[in-house]
Formats: sequence, structure tokens, C-alpha cells
Amino acid sequence: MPELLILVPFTGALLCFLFPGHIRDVIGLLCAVLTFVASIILTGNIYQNGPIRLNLGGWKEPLGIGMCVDGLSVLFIFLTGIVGLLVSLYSVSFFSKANNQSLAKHFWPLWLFLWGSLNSIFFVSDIFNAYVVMELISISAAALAALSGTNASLIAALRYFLLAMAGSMAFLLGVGFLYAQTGTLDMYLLGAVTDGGPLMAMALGLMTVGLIMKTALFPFHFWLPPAHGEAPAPVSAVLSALVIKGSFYLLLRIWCTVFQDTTASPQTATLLGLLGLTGVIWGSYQAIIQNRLKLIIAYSSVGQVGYLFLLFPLVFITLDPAWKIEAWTACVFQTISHGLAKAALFLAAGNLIHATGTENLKSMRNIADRLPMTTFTLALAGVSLMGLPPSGGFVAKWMLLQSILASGQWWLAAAPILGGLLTAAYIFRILSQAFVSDDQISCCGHVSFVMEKSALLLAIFSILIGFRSKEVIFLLSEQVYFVIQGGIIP
Amino acid sequence: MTTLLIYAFTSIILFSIGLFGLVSHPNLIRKIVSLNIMGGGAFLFLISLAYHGRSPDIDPVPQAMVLTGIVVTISATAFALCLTRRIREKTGQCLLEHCPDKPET
Amino acid sequence: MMSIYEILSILFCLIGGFFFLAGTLGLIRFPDTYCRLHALTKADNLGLGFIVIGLIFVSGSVPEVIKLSLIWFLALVGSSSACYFIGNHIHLLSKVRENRNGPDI
Amino acid sequence: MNTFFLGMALFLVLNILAGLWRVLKGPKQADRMVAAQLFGTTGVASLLLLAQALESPFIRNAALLFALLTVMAVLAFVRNTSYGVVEDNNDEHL
Amino acid sequence: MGLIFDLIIGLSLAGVAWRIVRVREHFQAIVLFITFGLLLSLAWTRLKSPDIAIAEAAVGAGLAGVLLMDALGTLSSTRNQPLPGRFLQLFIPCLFLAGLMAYTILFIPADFQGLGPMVSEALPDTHLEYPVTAVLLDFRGYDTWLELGVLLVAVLGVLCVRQAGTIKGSMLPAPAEPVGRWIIKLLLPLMVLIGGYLLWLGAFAPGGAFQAGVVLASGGVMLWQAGHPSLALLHHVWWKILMISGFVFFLILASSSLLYNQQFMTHPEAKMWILGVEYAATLSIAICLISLVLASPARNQGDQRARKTES
Repeated sequence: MPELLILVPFTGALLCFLFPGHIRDVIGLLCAVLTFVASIILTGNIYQNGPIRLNLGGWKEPLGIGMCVDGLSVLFIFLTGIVGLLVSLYSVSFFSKANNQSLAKHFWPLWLFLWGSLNSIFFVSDIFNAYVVMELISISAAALAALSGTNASLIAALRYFLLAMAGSMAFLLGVGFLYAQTGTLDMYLLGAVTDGGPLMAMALGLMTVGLIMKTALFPFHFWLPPAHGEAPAPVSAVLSALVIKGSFYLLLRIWCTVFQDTTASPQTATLLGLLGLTGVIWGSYQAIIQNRLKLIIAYSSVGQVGYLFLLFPLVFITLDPAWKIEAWTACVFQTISHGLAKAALFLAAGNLIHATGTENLKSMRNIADRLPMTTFTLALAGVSLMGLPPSGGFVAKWMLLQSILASGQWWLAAAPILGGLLTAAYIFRILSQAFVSDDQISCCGHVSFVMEKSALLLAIFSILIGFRSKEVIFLLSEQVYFVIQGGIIP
Repeated sequence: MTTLLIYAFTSIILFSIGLFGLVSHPNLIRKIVSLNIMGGGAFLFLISLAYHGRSPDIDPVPQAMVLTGIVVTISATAFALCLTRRIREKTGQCLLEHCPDKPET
Repeated sequence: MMSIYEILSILFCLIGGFFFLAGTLGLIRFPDTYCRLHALTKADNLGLGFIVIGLIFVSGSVPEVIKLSLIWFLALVGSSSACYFIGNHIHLLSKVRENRNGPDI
Repeated sequence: MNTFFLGMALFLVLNILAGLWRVLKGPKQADRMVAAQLFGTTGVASLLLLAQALESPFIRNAALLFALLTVMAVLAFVRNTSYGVVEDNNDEHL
Repeated sequence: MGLIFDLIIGLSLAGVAWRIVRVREHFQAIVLFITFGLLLSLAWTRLKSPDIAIAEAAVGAGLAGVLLMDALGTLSSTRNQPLPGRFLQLFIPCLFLAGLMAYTILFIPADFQGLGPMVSEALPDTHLEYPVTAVLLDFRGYDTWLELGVLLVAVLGVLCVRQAGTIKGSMLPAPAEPVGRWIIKLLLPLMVLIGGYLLWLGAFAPGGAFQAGVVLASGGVMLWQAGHPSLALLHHVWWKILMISGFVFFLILASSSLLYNQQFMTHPEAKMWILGVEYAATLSIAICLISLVLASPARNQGDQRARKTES
């Protein structure tokens, strides 16, 4: 089953590259549905039967490359599946519009490649393999970011790409340092190495820096808003909801399996938490003062990514194990609900921009009248981002706050509280514009049914995930390859 | 051991020089060249490890990794250069500074 | 004790090295580009030729000899045509410059 | 014997380093290109000597490729500069 | 003598790299980068990694130089740009990082083993003779597959940036002088021959698909540089099929391993498989690299400018 999640998108990408015209849409959609179904089945499978490990080519580690599927990876796979399917639906309609038609032939192969490589990074269990997959992701993501072809998008894409390349190089050097210390590349064998010398510490530093550059944590966030803000709507949704999550996932894997108790030091974890906190406040503040709709949402991603990094001080600084698991679950939950909500927001923003023909927030009036569905979508996704009950965002932030209080690291509590308030500020700023009625601007373009509904469905999922928190917590605490306190289960 | 140390030191220096060039040089082509130097440094480190291994043969795993890395790097370089040229064509300069979109005629 | 082939080999390699030295000195010391091209083609290919001959003396088998001579031949073709291209290029450039500056002077 | 070949290779590398002076100095782009071509040939010789010194005959293939491919950069240089850019870089020498 | 050689190579690599980063003129930086490739190649040789040396020779001397020269050629003026004044601000952190990493290096265990012995132990099971090829195609075949994917995605990305459907770069005008044509006639068959030789060599000695692919790609690029129309004659469907062939070969292998209910990515134990995968990979590497060089957006502009200067 995990193999199909890689094979199907890649095959689809090749077919989309070979065939012309509308067959492409059919193939793309078909592959999206198949991949989605496969990801659902895989998630169910792991939920019931626990983690699995494949040895590619039949070679055992450390000689061969393995593929690991556990609770953490299926959650990301599941997120990618839902977002991928709905974004694919949306883009069939989006790219059939007259001014976008020529873009479809580049979009489909690149997007399916990106999907396949995202799926393979969630299965990764070999650090060099992770480097190759990351390059695959960076190139296809940068090409997609440059899809619209405007000056700003080209420059943003190149800036992202140069940064991603530098991050990969740092990661590669880190791989070298790890290999020098341990003589193996498999993550789980690396995790079993108990003596963490300076080489391990340096490798941890290099890999962490390389990955937070790609995840757009605070001091390295500068590339994100232009790259995500300038791309076409479905691409922004994918970049914000999935691509930065790919590198975050790898960061989690590396911290939790490779370095967990040997090298990961409280100081580094605190530093990451501090950067996350700064990111939450800075990103949300920037989102408030922007005037272009997509830039607001892009800056909001900078803020929301900050939350994820609160995981490190909470999990890696000694604490009651029960609360550790709570913090760990909260942050991963936040990743999922942010992914869903952000994709919904970007798709809805695409609808708005398509209908009103402008990106400026001030000139978007009357949309609540004309596009009630899209406005509803914005509101729902906003609820999840702000963390109001009963959304997924609420569950995540509630657990986060609880574990912060239990851990006694009071300063971290500023993130969910202040962040929530600031998020509310920019979401309401968008919504208040939507309800302003202005007689001068009355006409609104038509938005197709599929485009509206796929955005709405994503927003609904971001709320619904709040009701299924038990299953998610089970996947994250029981069905993973590692225990948060240290040691490897199987 | 000494050979390993000499080449490992060199690789570290190359990596840092490449990083310095990447952040300090405004021109895009030069940034890409600097990235290639960084890559050269990382590859040199891996190969010096392969040489260091005590078995009589050279460790083939880092060699295979570096071969893969070279392909990846040349593809990435070509892609980045293509983006650079496109930017050059549209904005008239090879810099990362933002320029407002001109209406295309 | 060294065999006669080894002594010959050392001799030829030394001659080759001398030509390389001469080529490099020419590259550094000669006054203009055409002269430097001269240094490149003559000295360098003779240098490579002598070194190849020197290595042929110690090489074990016929295929090795063939490969060595092929390398020498390719280097000859490569550098002579490169020189032609560069020379042609400078020549064209100077002509363009003359045309441009012609009326003024 | 092998030490002698290694020494010869080292001598050629030193030659390359000396030749770098011309690359730094210029003055024309063509001069730099001539230097690069010279390095190509010197590098071929040096690789051949190393192949002998380290007794790994397959290094000769690397030398073969250098001999085969160095001309490509020159071709790219000539074709690009002859068409678009007519100016040379350091006009102060003219 | 060996140590002196190492020291000199190390120092000159560092010096050349420093100069590349600091020099004002772009052209000089590129010529120095080609030299840097040569020095790296010597370093690989010294470290007894002929595979890497061959790959570096093929990439560094040929393609990287051509790519960078082409990119530079589109700059209508290569006038010096002032370096930013923030020298120390950026230099000190980099120096600090270098110092830190250099200190760390001293801790590399002296009894470092690596995976070498394990590979030579498992080598007979792969039916391959050369360990590097075995690692590339068998033990870590997944990496090689994805590497071909990276190459393919880079081409897709270039097409996307260019907003073009096919790869046909506009042809350069054929050279007027006979020498250019003569050299193509002479070198091209040799390139094909040497590419084939390297491919054949890969089964038991340094060489293999990537090196052969780069040599073939260099031949193609040279053909294009000389304005020869033969590349344009290839129908674009064939072009696409050749481009994806290596990736598809691995894909088919991976899917069929599912059908036989074996472990993912296992392959039949036959020499034919290795041969097939090598050949397909070589072809698609060559075609992808040619496409990457050919798909140059500024080409038309350059030609227009040339025409302007001529008239």
C-alpha cells in the first residue's frame, strides 16, 4: 500500500507530461482520487495494525534503504491526501479559465511529482534518501511558485529555491558528519547510537538549520510571503499547507528518532521555542498590516508555523511523560489543522480574487452578498486558525496551553494566547471587509461550483478534525516507532 | 588520518566560503556558483570519509552518494540558471531585489 | 635497479615538464593574447606529448598505449581548435571595434 | 618511481597555480579563456601522471574526458560573446 | 610527497574558491570555477575515487562551464558590480561556523569503518562486479530512481519557467568557418564511442550510466553549438519519451515488483535488468541534460540583439 502512494502520482505525472489537452485533467484527477483512496486505506491500516517497515529491494538496513510508515507519517499522508484531492478538483476548474489555460500543462506534471515526492518524504527512513527527496520537492515547488510568470513570482521562486538549496547543502554536510560518527545512514540505527559526540551535535545543528530554513521559521521566513503570495491559488494552497510541512516532518523525525536523547540539548530546544514564539507574533502582526489578501494569508502561515516549534521546548525539556505526549500531539494536531485551514483560505482567496478581479482587500466589497459560500469558507477556516471551539485548531491550542502550564515554561503561553488574538484580528479584518456593502462596486464575476465547494470542504474538514482528536492522539502516541521518552519500540 | 584531516578541513573551508559567497554576493549567477562551491565542500567531506575507511577498498557508499549528489546539483544549477535568465530577461537585472511588474507589451 | 624503460620514461616526463613550465611562463610573460595562444599550443601540446611518450614506456599493454595516444590526439585537436576559436574571436572583436571607432578617429 | 610521477603531477599542479596569475590579471576575457584551456591540458597531463603514480588506470578515463570536453567551454564562450556582447570587460586597457 | 600534494591541492582549492567568491568580475569567476572543477577532479583522483573524478571531469569541464557561460552571455554588460559593504558582518559568522566545524572534525573516530566491508560482503548476491554500481543500482536503487526524477523535474521546471511546451531551443546560426564544422565531425563520433565505452565499463569498473550520459549530452550540446539541425529533427514526442525512459524503467520495475508480491523495488536476478536500466538511464540522462542546456529563454533575445549589432 505505501508503494502505491508513490507510484500512482509519479505515473500520473509522466502521463500528464506525455499527453496533450484535456486528457491531462482526466488523468490528473484520476490519480488524485486513487492516491486519496490509497492514503485513506493506509491510514486505516496503520491505525489498526501498527507501524510497518519495508526494505526496498529486499536489502536490510544499513545496506538498503528502508521505508517506514507509522502513526506520524500516516497523519501527514492523510493531510496530503485530502488537500491534494481537493486542490486537484479545484485546479481542474481553475485552469480551465481562459487566462490560465496555458498553465495547466505545466501544473499537472509538476504537481503530481510534488505530491509523489511529498508522500515519499513522509516514508523516509534514510537520511541521504531524505536529501534526494527534499531536492525533488524544492525543484518542483520552486517551479510551481514561478508558474504565474510575473516578475515578482519569478524572483520569489528563485529566492525560495536558493534558500532551499542552501538548506539541502547544510543537510548533506550534516549527513556526512553523522556518517563519520556512526558509519550508517538509517535513521533508526542512528537512533540506537548512544554516544553523542561533537560530530553528532554539529550534525544536529546543520540539519536543524537547513530544515528550519525550508520550514520558514522566524529569521528565515522572508522568502515565504512573496513565494506563496504570488503563485496561483491552488499552488499557494499546496505550498503553504503541504510543502513547508514536508520539511517540518523531517525535522520532527530527525529530532525524535535520530537525536532524541543523545544530542538534543535543552538549550537548542529552548532557542527553537523562542524563535517559534517570535515567529507567531511577528507573522501575525505582519498579517494584520498587509493590504493584499493573499499576502495576509501568507504571513499568517509564518505565524502558524511558529506554533509548531513550541513542540521542541515542551518535548525535549524534562517533563512528566504524559504531558510530553500531550505537547507532542498538540503540535502535530496543529500541523494538520493548519494545513487544512490554510489550504481552504488560499482556495477561497483564489475565488475572491477571481470574482472581484482585484487583490486589494479594500476593494473587496459586497462579497458576503455575492459569494456567500466563499465568505462562509473564509469564516470557517478562520475559526480553525483562531482556535475557537469546536475546530481542530481549538483542540490543538487547548492541549498546547495545558502542556505549557504543566511544564512550567510560562513564557511559552504567550504564543497561543497572543497568537490567537492577533489571528482573530486579521481574520476579522478580512471578514469585516466582506460584509461592507458598497453600491458602487456591485458586479462580481462568477465562480464555478467546484471551486467554491472544494474550498468549503477543506474548511469543513478543518473543523471536523476537532471531533476526531481521539483517533489522532491514538495514532500519535501509540502507533509510532519511537516513544517520546526515548528508546525504540519494535 | 592526516590525508582525511587535510581534505576534511578543506571541505569545511569550501563549504563556509560558498556560504559566505551565497549571502554576500548580490548577483544571482554568483550566488549559484557559490552554491556549487558549497556542494563541492560537502562532497569532498563525504569522499574524504570514504578514503579514510580502514578496509583496503574505498567505501563505495559515499561514492555513490556523491555521484547522486553531483547529478542533483547539476540539475538544480541548470534550473536556477534558467530562472535567473528569465528574471534577467524580464527585469533587466540579475538581482533579487523586487521590481514592480511592468505591463508586458 | 631501474630498467632502461623507466629511465627513458623519467627522461621524457622531465622534458614534458620543462615544456609545460615554458608554456606557463609564456602565458604569464608574453605581452599580448596572440602570443599567449602561441605559448598554449606549442609548448603545451609538446609537453603533453612527451609525458604521454614517457608514460607509454612504463605502460603494460597495447590498449593502454592506444588510450594514451588517443588522449594526446584529443588534447591536440581540442587545444588547437580552441586556439583557433579564441584567435578568431579576438580578431572579430577588434574589427567590430575598428568599425565603431572608425569615423571618430 | 611512483614518487617521481607524483612529484611530476605536483609540479604540473604548481604550474596551474602559477598560470592562475593570468586569469586574475586578464586583461581581456580571451586571455582568461586561453589560461583555462592551458589548465585543461596541464590537468590532463597531471591526471595521467597521477593514474600512473596511484596505480589506478581508470583515472585515464577522466583525463580522456577532460581532453575531449574542455573545448566546449571555449565554444560556449566564443558563441555567446561574439553575438550579444561586443564590449570587452575592462575598457580601461583600450 | 603524498602529503605535500594533499596540502597543495587543499590550499589551492580554498584559494580559488575564495577568489571566485570575492572577485568582482563575473567572467573571471566562471573561468576560475572551471579551474576549481579541475582541481576538485585532482582531489577525487588522489582520494582514489575514479568514478567521481570521471563524473566531475565530464560535468565540470563540459556542461557546467557551458551552462554558466551561456547564462553569462545573456548579460549584455558584465560590468563589475560593487560588492556590498557588509563584509565583516557576514564574514565573521561564516568564519565562526568554519572554526566550529573544523574543531568538530578532530573528533572523527580513527577506527571509522563505514559500510564498505558490508557492501563487499553482499556484493556476490547482486550479480554485479563493481561495488559502486552495485550500490547505485541495487542497494540504493531507490535513490538513483529519485535522482532521475530530479533530473526530469528540473527539465519540467525549466519548461514551466520558459512557458514552453517542447524543448526546441532555437538553433544558433551555423558557424561560417569550416573549422567549427570539422571539429564537430571529428569529435562527435568519438564522444558517442567514449560514451558507449564508459557505459560498458560501468558493469565492472569506474564508469556507468551517469558518466556516459554526460558525455553523450556533451555531444548533443556541441551539435547544437555548431548549429547542426539534427537535434531539431527529432520529433518532440520521441524527445519526451527518451527523456522519461530512465525514470519509467525504474517505475515499471517498482510496479512489477508489487505484482510478484516481493519486497518493493526488487528486481529479477539477471544481467539483462542491469543492462536495460543502465541503457535507459544513460539515454534519459543525456536527453535531459541536453534539454536543460538548450532550454535557454534568452536565446531569441540574444539573436535579435546580434542582428541589431550586425545591421
